[in-house]
Amino acid sequence: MSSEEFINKATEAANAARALSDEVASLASEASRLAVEATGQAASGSPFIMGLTVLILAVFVGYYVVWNVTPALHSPLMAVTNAISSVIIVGALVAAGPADLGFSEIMGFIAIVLAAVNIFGGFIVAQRMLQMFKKKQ
Amino acid sequence: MSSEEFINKATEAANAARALSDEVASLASEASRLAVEATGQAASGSPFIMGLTVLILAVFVGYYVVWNVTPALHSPLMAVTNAISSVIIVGALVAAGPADLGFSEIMGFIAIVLAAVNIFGGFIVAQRMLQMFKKKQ
Amino acid sequence: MSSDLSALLYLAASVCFIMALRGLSHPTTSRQGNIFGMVGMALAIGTTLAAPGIVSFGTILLGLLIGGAIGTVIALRIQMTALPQLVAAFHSLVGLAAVCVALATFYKPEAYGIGIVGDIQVSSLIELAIGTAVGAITFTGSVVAFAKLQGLVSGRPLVFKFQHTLNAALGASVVVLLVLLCTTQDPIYLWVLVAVTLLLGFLLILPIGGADMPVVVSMLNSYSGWAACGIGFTLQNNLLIITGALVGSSGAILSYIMCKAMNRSFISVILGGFGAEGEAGPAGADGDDDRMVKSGSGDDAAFLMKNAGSVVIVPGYGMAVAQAQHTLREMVDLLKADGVKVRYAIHPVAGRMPGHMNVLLAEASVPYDEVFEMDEINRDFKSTDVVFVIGANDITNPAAKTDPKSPIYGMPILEVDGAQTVLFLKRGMSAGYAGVQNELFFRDNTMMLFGDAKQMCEKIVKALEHL
Amino acid sequence: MSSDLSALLYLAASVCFIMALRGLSHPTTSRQGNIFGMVGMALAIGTTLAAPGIVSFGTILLGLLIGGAIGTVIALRIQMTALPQLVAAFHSLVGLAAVCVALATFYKPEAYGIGIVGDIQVSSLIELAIGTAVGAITFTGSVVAFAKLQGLVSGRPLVFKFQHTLNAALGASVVVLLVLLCTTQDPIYLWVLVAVTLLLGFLLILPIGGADMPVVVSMLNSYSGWAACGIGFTLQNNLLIITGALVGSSGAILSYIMCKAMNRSFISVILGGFGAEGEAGPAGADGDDDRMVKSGSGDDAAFLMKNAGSVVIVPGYGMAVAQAQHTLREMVDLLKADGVKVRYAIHPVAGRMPGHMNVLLAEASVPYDEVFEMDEINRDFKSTDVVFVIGANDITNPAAKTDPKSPIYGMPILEVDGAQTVLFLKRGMSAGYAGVQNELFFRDNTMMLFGDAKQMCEKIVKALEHL
Ligand SMILES: NC(=O)c1ccc[n+]([C@@H]2O[C@H](COP(=O)([O-])OP(=O)(O)OC[C@H]3O[C@@H](n4cnc5c(N)ncnc54)[C@H](OP(=O)(O)O)[C@@H]3O)[C@@H](O)[C@H]2O)c1
Ligand SMILES: NC(=O)c1ccc[n+]([C@@H]2O[C@H](COP(=O)([O-])OP(=O)(O)OC[C@H]3O[C@@H](n4cnc5c(N)ncnc54)[C@H](OP(=O)(O)O)[C@@H]3O)[C@@H](O)[C@H]2O)c1
Repeated sequence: MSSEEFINKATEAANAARALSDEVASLASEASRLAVEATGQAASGSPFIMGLTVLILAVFVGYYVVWNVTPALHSPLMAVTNAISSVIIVGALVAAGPADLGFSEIMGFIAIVLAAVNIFGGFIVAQRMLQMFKKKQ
Repeated sequence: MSSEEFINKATEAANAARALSDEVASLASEASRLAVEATGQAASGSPFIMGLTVLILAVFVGYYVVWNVTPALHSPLMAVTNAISSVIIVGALVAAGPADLGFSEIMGFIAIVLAAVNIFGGFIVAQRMLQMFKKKQ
Repeated sequence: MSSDLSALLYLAASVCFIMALRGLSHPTTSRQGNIFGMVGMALAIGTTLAAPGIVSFGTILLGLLIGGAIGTVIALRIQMTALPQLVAAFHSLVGLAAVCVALATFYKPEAYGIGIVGDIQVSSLIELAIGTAVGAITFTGSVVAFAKLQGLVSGRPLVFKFQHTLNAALGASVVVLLVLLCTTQDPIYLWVLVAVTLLLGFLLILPIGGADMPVVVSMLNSYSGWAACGIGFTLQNNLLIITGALVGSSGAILSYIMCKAMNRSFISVILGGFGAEGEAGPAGADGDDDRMVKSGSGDDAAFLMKNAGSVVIVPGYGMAVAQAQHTLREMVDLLKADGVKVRYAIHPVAGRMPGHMNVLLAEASVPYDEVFEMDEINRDFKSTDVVFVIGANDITNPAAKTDPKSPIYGMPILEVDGAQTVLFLKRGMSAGYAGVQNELFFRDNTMMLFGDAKQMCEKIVKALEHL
Repeated sequence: MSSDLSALLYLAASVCFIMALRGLSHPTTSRQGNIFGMVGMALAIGTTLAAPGIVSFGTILLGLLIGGAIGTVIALRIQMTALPQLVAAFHSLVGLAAVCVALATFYKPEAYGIGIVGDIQVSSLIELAIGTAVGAITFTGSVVAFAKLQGLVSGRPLVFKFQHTLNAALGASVVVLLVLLCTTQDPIYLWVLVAVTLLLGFLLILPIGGADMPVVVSMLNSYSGWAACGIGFTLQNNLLIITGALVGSSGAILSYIMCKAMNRSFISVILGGFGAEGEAGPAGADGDDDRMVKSGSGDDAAFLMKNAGSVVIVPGYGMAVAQAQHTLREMVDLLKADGVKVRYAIHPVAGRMPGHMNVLLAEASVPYDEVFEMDEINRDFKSTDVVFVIGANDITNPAAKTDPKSPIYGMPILEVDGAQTVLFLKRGMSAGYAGVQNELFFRDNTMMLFGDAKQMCEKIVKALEHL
C-alpha cells in the first residue's frame, strides 16, 4: 500500500466517522424535538392551551367569587383587588434580581417600590375597613 | 512511514472521530433533556402540577356552579351529572379503537354501550324534566 | 388532528359542561344548559374519534347506536315518579363502564401511553386500581339502591351482626390487593380486586334504609366523579379532570344538602341502620297510639278549602307513590277559580330525591312561581287558613323542633302547625320514613283524610264541582 | 428550588387569592379572607425570590422596605372619607409598575426566557407592548381620576371639540407603533408608545365627570388584570394568569354593577361628558326653581323623629363630604334609646364608590345588620314614618321612575316618597351629581333641613337631648 493510498484510506475513515457523528447529532436533535413534542402533548396541548385552560377556569372562578361578594364590602373588594393586582411584583423581582445594576435592574427596583406601596397600602386599608365591620355588641 | 504506522494513524483518526461523535451524541441528548426540562418549567411545573392546577380551579367552579343550582332543579341536576360523568367514554373509545378485536377492544365496546345508555338516557330524561318547567301561561 | 387542536376542543367541551350546570340555576335557562351539555358530549366524543389509533369506527358506531337506542327508549318511557330508581340504575352503568375501561387499560396500557403490559407506571397503576374499585362499588351499590327504590327488595335496612367488621376486613383486603397489584403487576390481583369491591358495594349499601338511598346515590356519583379526575391525571386529559371535579362537587354538595335537611351526619347515613322499624307501613290505621284523631271526608276537605282565603299544599312521598299530582292540580285549579290563593311548599327532602316534588308538580303543569322553597314560605304558615298535606309526614313533624329525643330532632321542618287548619291526606296512621309518630295528627286543628292520595283528591274535586 | 415546587407554591398563592375574595362574601369571614390575601402575596414573593438568577436581595429588600413603609403610613393615616381617591392613587401605581416591568423585560428579555435583546419572540413582544400600553393608560388615567376625586381639578367633565377624533387618532397610532415595534424591535418605538399611551390616558379620562370616576377606576382595574394575564402567558406563570383573571373579573363586574345601578351604558360612561352642568354646586338655595319648599330646623326634625315609630336613614355623598357619620350614629343612638326603630338604606351607587356608605357607617360603629341594601328595604318605605335623607339626592329622585326624559330615567331608586314624612338634609337646593332637579323637595310631606350634614346632625342631637 502506498503512503498516498494510506492517507486516502485514513481520510475516508475520518470522513465516514464524521458523517456518522453528523447523523448521530441529527438523530439526537430529532429525539430532542420529539421529546419536547411529547411533553407538550402530555400536558394536554401546548403551553398556550394549558394557559388558556387555566385562564378560562379562573375567569369562571372570578365571576362567581366576585358576584358572591356582599355589596356592603365592595369598597374593601376594590382595595384587596388593588393589592393582589400588584402580583406583577413577581416580574419586578426577576428584573431587579441580577447582581449588576443596569437599566433593567433600576426599572425593576422602581417597580418593586411601587408594587410594595400598593401591596402594603391595599391590604392594610382593607384590613382597617374590615375591622370596622366587626360584629358590634 | 511504515504501513503499520499508517494503519495506526488511521485507526487513531477513526477513534478520534468516533469519540467526537459520541460526545456530540451525548451533548445532543443533554440538549434534549434540557429542552424537555425547559418545556416542563415553561408549562408552570410538571404535567402533574398542571393537572393539579386545573383540578383545583375546576373544584372551585364546580362548587359555585352547583350551589347556584336552584333547589327546584336538583332532580335534573342529578340526571345531567349522570350523563356528563359518562365522559369516561373517552377512555372506552380509545380502548375500542384499534382494528384488531382482543380483550381490551371488547371491554371498550361494552363500556361504550353502557356509557351511551347513560349519555342518551341522562340528557333525554333531563330534557323531559326541564320541558315541564317551561313557563306556564 | 394536532394535539393542540384536540386539547382546544376538549377545553371547549369542558366549558360546555360548566355551562350545562350553570344553566340549571334557573328554569328558563335550564333547557339551553342541557343543550350545552349535549354539545359538550358530542365534542368530547368527536374529538376522541379523530385521535390517531382509533380506526374501528364500525364497532364504535354500533356500540353508540345500541347504547343510545336503549338509553333513549328508557328515557322516553320512564314515569316521572320512577325517577329516583332510574337515576340509580343509570348510575350503576357508569360504574360498570368505569370497570370495563380500567380493565381495558390494564390489558392494553400502550394505547394510553402509560407503559406496556406487565410494566405499567406505578402511579398510573394506582389510579387505575382505585378507579376500578370505585367503579365496582358504584356498580353494585347502585344496583342495590335501584332494587330498594324500585321495591324489588325491602327498603328496610338489612342489618346483621359483624357487618362493620366484615366491611372493614374487605376494605383492608382491597388495600392489600392494591399493594400486591402494584408490586407484581399480576392481572389475577386486579380480578380479585374487582370481585372484592363488587361484594363490598353490596354489603356497604344493603344496611342502608330505602329513603337514604338518594344520599347514597349522590355519594357514589361524587366518588365516580373523583375517580374520573384520577383517570384524567393518568391520561393527562383536562376534560376528564374538569368534568370529574364538576360531577364530584355536585354529588358531594347534594349529599350535604340532603344530610343537612335531615339533620343527620353523613357518617350516620353511611353506617346505615336508620329507619329500621319505620318505613311507611301498609295502609290502614295501624298506629299504636290510642288517642283519638279527627277524621274527615273529601266533602269536608272541599268545604274547608273552598271557604279559605289562602291554602298551602305540602306534597310528600305519598303523592309520588299515588301519582296524585295531576288530580291535585285539578283540585287547585278549581280552588283558584273560586278565588282561593293557593301555593305549594316544598321541603328540601320531601319525596325520595332532591327536587322530586318540583319535578312532579312541573309534570302536572304547576307553574314554578307558585312553588316555594321551605325558607321562602315557612313564615307564611301563620297567616294561612288551610294547609293541605298530601302524602307527607316527617317533613311536617313538630317533634323535630320540640322533642330532643326524637331521631329527627333538629331537622328543619315546614311549620304547618302554625296554620289555622291542617288537612292530612294519607292512607292510615302509620309513620313516615323516620318511623316517628307525628304529634300533629292529634291536634285540635288537624283533620285526617284517610285514603289513597289520588283517590281522595278525586273525591275532593268531585265535591268542589258540586259545591 | 425545583420548578415543580415553585409551581406548587404559586398554585397555593393563587388559591390564597381566591380565598381572599371569597372571604368578602360576608363581614364575619372577610378579615380571615384578607389574611389569606397577605399570605398569598408573601408566598408569591418568597417563591420568586428563591428562583435561580435572583441574587441582589439587598436591593430588593430595600425596595420592599421603602414601598412597604410608604404604603403602611398612607394606609394608616388615610381618612375613610378619602377612600375613592386613595384607591385611584394606589391604582395609578400599579399602572406605573407595569410599565417599568415591561421596559425591564424589553431590555433584558433573557431573564424571562423570551429571547434576547433585539430578537424577542413576536408573541411575547406583542403581549409586552399591550401590557405597556394598558399600564401607561392606567397610570395617567388613574392620576386624573385621583385629581378629580380629590378635588385638585374640577370634577366637571372637560369636553372640547374633536376630542373623540384626537383619541381615535392616538389609538390608531398605538396600533401602528405596535406593528413597527414588532417588525423592527427598535426600542425607540417602545418609548414613543409609552409617551403616546400616557397622553391617551389623560385624554380619555379628562372628559369623564367626577362621579363617574369609580366606574373608570374599576374599568382600569379590570384592564390591568387582563394585562397581568397576558404577562402570565408570556412568562407561562399560572399565578399571574389566575390573579389577573380574578382582578379582571372583579373590575368588570363592579363597573357593570355601577352602570346598572345608574341605568347607563358602559359606553356612555367611557365617552364622557355626562353631568357637565350638574356637579353639586356651592351651598345655598341656588336652585332655579321658584316653587316653595317647606324647610325646617333641627328641632323640628328631632321632634318628628322622636315621635315616629320607624325611621329609615338614607345616606349619600353629602354625608361623606361632611364626615357626618359619627354624629349621625349619635343621633340614631338617642332615637333608639327612645324606642324608635331605626334602619339604614343603602343605594348601590350612593356616594362615590361601591360600598362607600357601608364603610363609613361601619367606621361609625353602625352594626351591619341595621344596614340594608336597596332590594331588601325598598318595599318597607311605605310603612315607614320618617325617612331621613342625609346628603343624598339622585338616588331618591322619583324622576328616575316617572320622567322618561330625565337623564336618570330607568335608574333604580330608593322609593322614599312612599314614606309618611321625608326629611332632606342638604346645604341648599342644588342638584345632585346627575344635575337634575328633585321633585321630592316640593312635595307636601317633605321637609328640607338646610345646612351642612354634620352641623345639622349636631343640632338634632342637641335637640333630642333636651326634648
Ligand atoms: N327527598 C330526599 O332527597 C330524601 C333523601 C333522603 C331521605 N329522605 C327522607 O324521606 C322522608 C321524606 O318525607 P316525606 O314527608 O316526603 O315522606 P314520609 O315522611 O316518608 O311520609 C310519607 C307518607 O306518605 C303516606 N303515603 C304513602 N303512600 C301513600 C298513598 N298512596 N296515598 C297517600 N299517602 C301515602 C305514608 O303514610 P300512610 O302509610 O299512612 O299512607 C307516609 O306517612 C324524610 O324522612 C326524609 O328524611 C328524603
Ligand atoms: N357610588 C358609586 O359607586 C358611584 C359611581 C358612579 C357614579 N355615582 C353617582 O353618584 C351619585 C350618588 O348619589 P348620591 O345621592 O349619593 O349623591 P348626589 O346625588 O351627588 O347628591 C349629593 C347631595 O349631597 C349634598 N351635599 C354635598 N355636600 C354636603 C354637605 N357637606 N352637607 C350636606 N349635604 C351635602 C348636595 O346637595 P347640596 O349641594 O345642596 O348640599 C348633593 O345634592 C349618583 O348620581 C350616582 O350615579 C356613584
